[in-house]
Amino acid sequence: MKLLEYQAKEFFFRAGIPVPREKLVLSPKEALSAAGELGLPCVLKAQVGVGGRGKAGGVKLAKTEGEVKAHAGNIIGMDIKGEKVERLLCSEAVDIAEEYYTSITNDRANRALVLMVSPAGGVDIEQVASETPERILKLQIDPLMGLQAYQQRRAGAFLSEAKDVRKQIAAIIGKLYWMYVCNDLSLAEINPLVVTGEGKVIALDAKVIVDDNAMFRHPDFADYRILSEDEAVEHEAKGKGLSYIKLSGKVGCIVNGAGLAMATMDLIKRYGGEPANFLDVGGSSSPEKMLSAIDYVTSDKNVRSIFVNIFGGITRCDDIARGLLAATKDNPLPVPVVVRLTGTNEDEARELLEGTSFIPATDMADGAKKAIEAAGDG
Amino acid sequence: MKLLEYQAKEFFFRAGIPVPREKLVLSPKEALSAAGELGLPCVLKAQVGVGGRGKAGGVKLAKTEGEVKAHAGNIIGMDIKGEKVERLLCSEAVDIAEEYYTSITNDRANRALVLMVSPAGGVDIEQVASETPERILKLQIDPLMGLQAYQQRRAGAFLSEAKDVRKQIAAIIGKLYWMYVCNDLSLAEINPLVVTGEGKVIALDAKVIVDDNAMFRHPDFADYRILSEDEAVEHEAKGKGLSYIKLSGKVGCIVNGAGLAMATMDLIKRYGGEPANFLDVGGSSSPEKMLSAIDYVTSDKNVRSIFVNIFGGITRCDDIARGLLAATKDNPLPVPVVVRLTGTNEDEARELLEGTSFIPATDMADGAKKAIEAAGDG
Amino acid sequence: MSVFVDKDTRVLVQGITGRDGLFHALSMKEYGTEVAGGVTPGKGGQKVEGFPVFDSMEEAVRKTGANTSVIFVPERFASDAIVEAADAGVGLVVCITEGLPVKDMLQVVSYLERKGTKLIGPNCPGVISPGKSKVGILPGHIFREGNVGVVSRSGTLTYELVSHVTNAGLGQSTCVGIGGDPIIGSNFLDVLKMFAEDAETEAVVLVGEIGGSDEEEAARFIKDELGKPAVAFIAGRTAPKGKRMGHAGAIISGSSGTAEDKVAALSAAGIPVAAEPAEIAGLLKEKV
Amino acid sequence: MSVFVDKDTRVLVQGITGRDGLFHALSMKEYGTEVAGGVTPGKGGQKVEGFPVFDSMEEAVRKTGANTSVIFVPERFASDAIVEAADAGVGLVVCITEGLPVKDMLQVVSYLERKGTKLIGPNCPGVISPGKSKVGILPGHIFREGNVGVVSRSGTLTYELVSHVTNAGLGQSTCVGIGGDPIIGSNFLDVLKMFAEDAETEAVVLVGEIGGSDEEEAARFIKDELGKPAVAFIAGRTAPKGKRMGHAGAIISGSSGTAEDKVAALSAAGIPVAAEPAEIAGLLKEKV
Repeated sequence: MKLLEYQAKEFFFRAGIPVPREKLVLSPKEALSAAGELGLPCVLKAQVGVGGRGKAGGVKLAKTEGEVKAHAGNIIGMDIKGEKVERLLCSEAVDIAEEYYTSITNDRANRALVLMVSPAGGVDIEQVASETPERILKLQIDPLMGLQAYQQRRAGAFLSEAKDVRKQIAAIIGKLYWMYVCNDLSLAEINPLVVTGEGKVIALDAKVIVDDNAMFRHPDFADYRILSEDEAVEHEAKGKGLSYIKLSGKVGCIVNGAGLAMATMDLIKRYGGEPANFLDVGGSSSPEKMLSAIDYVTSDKNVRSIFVNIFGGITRCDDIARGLLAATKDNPLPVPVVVRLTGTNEDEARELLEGTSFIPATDMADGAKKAIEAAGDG
Repeated sequence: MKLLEYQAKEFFFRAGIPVPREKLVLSPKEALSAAGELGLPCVLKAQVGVGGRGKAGGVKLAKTEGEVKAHAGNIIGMDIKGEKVERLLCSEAVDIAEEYYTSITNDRANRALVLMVSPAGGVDIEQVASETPERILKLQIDPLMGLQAYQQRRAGAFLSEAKDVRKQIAAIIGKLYWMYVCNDLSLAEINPLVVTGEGKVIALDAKVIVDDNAMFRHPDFADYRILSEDEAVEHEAKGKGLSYIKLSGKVGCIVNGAGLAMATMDLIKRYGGEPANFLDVGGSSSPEKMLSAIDYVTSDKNVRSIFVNIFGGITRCDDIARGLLAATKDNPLPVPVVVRLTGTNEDEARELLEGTSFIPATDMADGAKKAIEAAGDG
Repeated sequence: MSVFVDKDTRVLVQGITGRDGLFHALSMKEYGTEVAGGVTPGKGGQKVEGFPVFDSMEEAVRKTGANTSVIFVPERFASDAIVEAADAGVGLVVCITEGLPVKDMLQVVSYLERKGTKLIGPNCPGVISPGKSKVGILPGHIFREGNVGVVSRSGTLTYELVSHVTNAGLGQSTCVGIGGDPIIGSNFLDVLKMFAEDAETEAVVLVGEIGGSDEEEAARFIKDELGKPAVAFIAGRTAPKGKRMGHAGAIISGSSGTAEDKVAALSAAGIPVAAEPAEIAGLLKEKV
Repeated sequence: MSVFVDKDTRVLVQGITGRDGLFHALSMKEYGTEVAGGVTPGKGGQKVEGFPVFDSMEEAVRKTGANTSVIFVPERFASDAIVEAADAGVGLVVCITEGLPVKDMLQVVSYLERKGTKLIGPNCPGVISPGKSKVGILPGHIFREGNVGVVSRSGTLTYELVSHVTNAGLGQSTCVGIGGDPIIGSNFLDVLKMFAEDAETEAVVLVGEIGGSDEEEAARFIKDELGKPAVAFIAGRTAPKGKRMGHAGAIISGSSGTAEDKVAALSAAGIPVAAEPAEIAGLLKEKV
């Protein structure tokens, strides 16, 4: 679960990491009153989950009350990469002397947490990594020992020559680590971490992602969940045991297994169609699950056909067939459905579907082609 | 630092481990009022640091108000192994169905924490260990993984057949572990851990020792320190960098190094004397330290002579000599002092002490003999 | 010889009294795997479908001599189950359960490495050496004895690919589904190293997907150290950026972890990449 | 050959700008130990008494090629210093500092074992191979090259015993003070195993004290596996029960850990125990 900046800053604040004085506002009027409290100039920042809000015009410096009102009015309601801005963070303007990058995340390849710092802050760290990798220091954190004080010092020394700044950075990194561990995060990023004109180190931006697998240990975090329209659908589907991601094509997919679901999308594209979604019904699929899967796919009005691609392992093909039949018992499907069922109990499943309006497919490629044809796609 | 029972129970209570309803009292009058609150019968328990209070008559069941007053009067002021009883814990009487032993401590040999449980509770666990070792289950706790849930379950299953009791025990052990870790303990013991007639598992007694080396992380724990007279002196000496333990002989010892200090005591005994104390002045001994060492030793009125035995490594012999001279400059020593100095700067030290009243010794054995003779001991 | 499992594999099923645990205990037994019993805390002493149930792994291993465990317990209890299995002395743990917290898994993986216990998964279909043993939930009937090693981040996609391989008349030495959780016990490199040393494995099929750089590392290893021919399939060419495609690791972050990158890395290492699952058998036949 | 240290030992002093650190850096150098420099965070770039000072162990090891570190930093920072040394790649860490929290040391010891880094101490005088190298605070002049291995829980008591050994004309191969803290990196068994394999060590002096059962385990090892003669001394025959005699481990708990038990165990294993320090040389001479 990815937090919005202002939520991430709450985590930072509780962890004792210095952040600018800030206030969340929902309207230009609230922005004006917040600016009055914080003083001018101030910075107005769109609170969205997607990256690149700065380039999209979602971050503005306001020097006068008029500018506060104008910028707030512009940003609220703005569409940033498909996400509508509803919240604005009004933040005291900070006199920036230096900008650094700092993050802790989970390094899958090495199966360890990794602390990453760079004096090239405020920019895309991937770009730094590919263009000037020597400007990034990566330190692995041992799961037994945790982040060591000497590692915090080394990170501080990598970023700054000034002793006092080094000390502040080391302390902030220590707090960031504990925040990470105690809250079961999978990313804690400060970009930029700035040194002000007065030599104070503060976190100007904050990015926090919580490990979804550990949410059961933090039931209160559910309150932080703010979802865009698409995300809300994906989240709701997840609650029903479905991995669903809406895309823009015409051929809906219902598949068991994430890898096979991707491969199915790829195959549709390969034969000239466009997949309408990613949908993994998971293992042990029940008829109820199939019903919800069909509901999600058909609720997308672009969908012109559906390709059901099941390789029965745990999933029994007859269960799938029964789910399909149950889904069509009362009201016929609005689009043609091509079905490919193979594996456990596939013969039984074939019999069940015989003589129905479901279009049988012999294999994946056959199914993909038939679904594309049925959709009039490609 | 070893806590008294009522302090240890405070730790238990905060950790969520069930304990009887109890009240600390300082007088028979307070005991009466506590008994009124808790109800009769109740148990009165002497709060002392030494073991074996039960056999010494420091734990009594009171069935009537008269018994409460009488027992409290007897126990308060009682001398248990040299410790005067000042505090009494008044505890609700518990209907005991089963008694177990449970502890977590630090296993030096394996360099790991160890969880130890036995169905033979309420008795001396060392006796159980030597007579019926099969009645003890020891589980090592890995420093990376901590106590695992399966280990808690195994401990519960070792102690009881009853599912509900097993579950309660597993939960208590989990809490005991977190209490241990979070408070930097070196022992957390429940003996006995009892099952009541109603099937509830509670900690009837509690023993907690805090790791002295970690006290700096728990400054508030200093308030828990309650010292007997002897312990107060030892603790004060420790604050001055001295390890001092008062014993009952006539020959005082001032030695650098714990091992050498013990060997010096052993040697005095071997040659027919009795050491008056253990005293390790530690490394890097300054003249000031020597002064306090002499103060401690001579404050013991049994002391008839002092043997200063120094092997100079870090400790410079001339520092020791200067300390001795400073200590005798204003007022002469009340007892003869035999000095053996060898190692770093020993020649310089010998010159410094030449012509003074200090009795030189050529080696340890010589020094021990001379000190015994000077004390008129043996 | 084979990888991870063989005729001597004796399996305990952790969570055997659950629906999935029991179903797959029977399915493994039917395949010919020696299933020694199972563990469900608090249910020791029972028998389910003829399998003895124990309270703890320690007891189960002591009484059955099992050397392998497969885990079907709910995700909150799964990391404890893995550690219990390792402490009980089994050499291989296969964790079918998905969705284990990252913090727990980082500890578990480090601990098992120290103990010398191998882990496959979490969130994996398991491992099979056709004709010898199957530990996990893979559908046994699609496999066939042979000399192709298969290693995959996926479940059903693996079955799809294996069925093409089998239908083409090529059998498998061992097939390993390494799992889709954020932190897994055995990754591509670990399994490829075992294939490199396995005399029965003559060629390798690598089934990858978007996210991370495991396929890139695998490509380097195959080129430099595997010493055997390999072919690959990569899923997710049409996956959008920034969206997690089912598996925790299957996400294109920024511009890294794309299918194009992986296909390019594999191709550059001389490893043919199938454009669709059906092509895998043909590519493989050219190599063996 | 020798144990822990030899002519190739290159030492970094952690805490070199402190009083004790600098004093012993000079003393080690004077003895002939190759002292490559030291580390004090925040003081990198300076020189003290000719020794270069670095900000971090990583930098110090990279620039000096040192393979050993000796620690003089205050107890609150000592466990971090040990880990920093291990991470920087030194093979041996000697921790002079005393009083490290048990919780920290349990982690550190487990970590160093995994890294393959040896640790002597904490709360120890260090190690010396006379004529080759000294790492720690032992007074070099009392030692002499030879073939007696000494392992001890004590500091000055070791010097006392060694001086008798040296005065009797017997030199030492290596002398190790293992330290008196509750948790130490190398215990009797660890060192005895090294002595067993060290060609230069022909006999062993074991210096024990009350508390724990390390001496009993050592007795068993000496009898069954050392393959070399050994003599011993045990301090604390007059120690009262339940009192910690300076060292954290030097305490008779209940009825266990007494000097009598230890002397009995050693004697039963055929290891002569000196009744007083001066006797050690005589006992040793009978054995070699």
